[in-house]
Amino acid sequence: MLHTVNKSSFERNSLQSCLNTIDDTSVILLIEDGVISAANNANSSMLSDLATQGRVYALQGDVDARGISSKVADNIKLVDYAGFVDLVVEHGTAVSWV
Amino acid sequence: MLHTVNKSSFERNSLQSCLNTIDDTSVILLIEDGVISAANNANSSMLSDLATQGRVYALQGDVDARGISSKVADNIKLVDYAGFVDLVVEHGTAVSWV
Amino acid sequence: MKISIQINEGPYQHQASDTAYLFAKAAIDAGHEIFRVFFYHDGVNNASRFTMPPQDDRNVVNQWAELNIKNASGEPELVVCIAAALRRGMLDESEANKNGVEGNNIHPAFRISGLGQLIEAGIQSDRLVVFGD
Amino acid sequence: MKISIQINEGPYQHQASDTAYLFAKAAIDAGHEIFRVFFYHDGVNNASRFTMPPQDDRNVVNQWAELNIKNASGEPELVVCIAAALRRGMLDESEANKNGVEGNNIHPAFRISGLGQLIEAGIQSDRLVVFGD
Amino acid sequence: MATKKFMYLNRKASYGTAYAIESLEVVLIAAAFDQDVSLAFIDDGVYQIVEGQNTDGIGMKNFSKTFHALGDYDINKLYVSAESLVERGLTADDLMSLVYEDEDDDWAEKPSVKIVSNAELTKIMSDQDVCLSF
Amino acid sequence: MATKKFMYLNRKASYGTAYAIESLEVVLIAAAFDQDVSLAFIDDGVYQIVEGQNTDGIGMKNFSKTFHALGDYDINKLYVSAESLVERGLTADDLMSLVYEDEDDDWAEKPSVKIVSNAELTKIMSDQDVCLSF
Repeated sequence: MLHTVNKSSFERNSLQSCLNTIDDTSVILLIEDGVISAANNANSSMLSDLATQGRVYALQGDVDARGISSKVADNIKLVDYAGFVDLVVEHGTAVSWV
Repeated sequence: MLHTVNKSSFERNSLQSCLNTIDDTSVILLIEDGVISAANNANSSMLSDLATQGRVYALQGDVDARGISSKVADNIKLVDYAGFVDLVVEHGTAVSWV
Repeated sequence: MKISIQINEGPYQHQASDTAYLFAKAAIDAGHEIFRVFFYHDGVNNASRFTMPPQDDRNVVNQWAELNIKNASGEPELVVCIAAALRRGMLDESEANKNGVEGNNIHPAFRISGLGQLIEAGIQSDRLVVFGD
Repeated sequence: MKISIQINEGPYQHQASDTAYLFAKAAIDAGHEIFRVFFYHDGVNNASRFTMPPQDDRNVVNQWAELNIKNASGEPELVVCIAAALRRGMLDESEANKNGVEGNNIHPAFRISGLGQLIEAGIQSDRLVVFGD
Repeated sequence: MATKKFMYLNRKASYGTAYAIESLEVVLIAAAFDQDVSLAFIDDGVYQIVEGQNTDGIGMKNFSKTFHALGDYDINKLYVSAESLVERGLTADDLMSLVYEDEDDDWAEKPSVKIVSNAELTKIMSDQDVCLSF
Repeated sequence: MATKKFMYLNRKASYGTAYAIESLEVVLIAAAFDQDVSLAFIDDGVYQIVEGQNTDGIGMKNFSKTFHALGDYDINKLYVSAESLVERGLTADDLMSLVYEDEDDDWAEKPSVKIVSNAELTKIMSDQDVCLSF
């Protein structure tokens, strides 16, 4: 499955909720304000394990818009909208943590 | 000052943000989904000190709508919309943690 | 007391407008004056005369209209931010004509104006209360 | 692949519609089919032909219209939920007539229909992606 | 028409926003399509099915009774996160008693609500074809 | 007209929602009213004034440069929560250099951004007459 998270983990509980129910093969794509969780910050540990496993992506355009491209945590992969489409195609059911 | 919080402390960080900057004389009014924080639950400790000081209110209509009227924590005072108006009148500047 | 209100969200999606309405009504009932209600962000969508809720539901737009909040000159003090309104498809007759659009959707109990009206409400009122998401 | 999209928020207030548009465009560019875009909740506000953004900003409504997403019969597959639309003041000509309202605001690149269209999109498409608040 | 597994993901309380009521409206329509339907109530979504909601004070429609209709439409898989309940100081007794009649068991009345752990919910979600989020 | 203390409370990042840009639009109009204006950036609101925003990839207007205009309108009290910055792994160096010319000090260029603790912010907020939240 592909899980998309579009809100900051500082503002909302959606990333935590996603992590509570994600299975061992699914991946996460951070979009919109969700990319705030891609930066090195006090919440980074939430995603570090999954990132090490290569299972965390972030939308490049949203990262750049928020001025945090130099701060993206290790092992988080940046994708463009074409990459977003590829993730949807490759990972089966899409779950949005809106 | 009167601080209004309209979101659940489980979903958002707005109640915590309010608590981070509230002064010693201000009061909090929980409205809309904010009343979820008026019930006895895992987040109750956030408000218990202020409630003991008589500085936490919750909008009765919103409490009733969410079916949690029997669960309201000790010392939280229930008000109706007329009570909401009185709080705005009595406490000076109104700050909304939307 | 003179009280003004800012509403940041549209009807039905968020409770903001419902709460603000019940607050305004209670304030009026208690003898206070609602100086102005300023609709900003998606709040502008509260002013649509096209709104057709189901029979068994409240009509948020009409509720506001029925409060009949006007100033001494008889102008409505339900004020819709023009900049926020245009980008969200809320037009009165004058803006529709200016933009060459056929039709308009602002309810006559509301008027379109600039953001200065919000600042002015803050200055002129004893209290300003914000309702939002 | 056949991909459908659900959009829960209106234009300009939330990024949802912008992201969904760029996603849909990228999917089409990659040779996929956008089977249907279903506008629900405040998402119905994306279909307003009254929308007049500032000159230097994108026009979210026209962007969708220009994607020209249609089915084999030539009907638009930008579908606006009728129940959500009516309570939020989004009307096409037929609904305006039914409700005795003068005027309408649905852009002709969109069509109003029932919630069944969302379920059907889920059944007929290989993927359904939701964009919201 | 193919049968797919549809999951309706409900994470928000009723009344504060329209997601809850408009999610339920979709579910009721979905019943006509003869698909496999599951509802998940997690986070503040669990408040949607708390017993004793009374909206007289807020001028909004109390639609909570409509959940009772789901059983009649063969929608009887309502999964509630146990962890979300505990965090919110709620128990099974606080939830509405939602039931359906099991046609495979002589129309015996059975509960539609199942309280499940996040681990169980993970498995249920992994099995879905379509997830509609509200 | 009376002079009041107006506080603009910014708690959300730009682009994900319109609150940031539409808050800035109010502030620019407010300048014409000759009131005492303060802006607070707390929580994800601090991202509004991070240096180096580039919106080419998302098709939205990059309005961050507009913050530089505030100084010209005598809006020069931009308070940023120190705790919010630290939590987000940001420092003063990550923020745009926003300045104004101090007419009481021979038009010397001075910083408009002040990083303050939540305790200091509490005092500043307690002093306000009107608080507009975005």
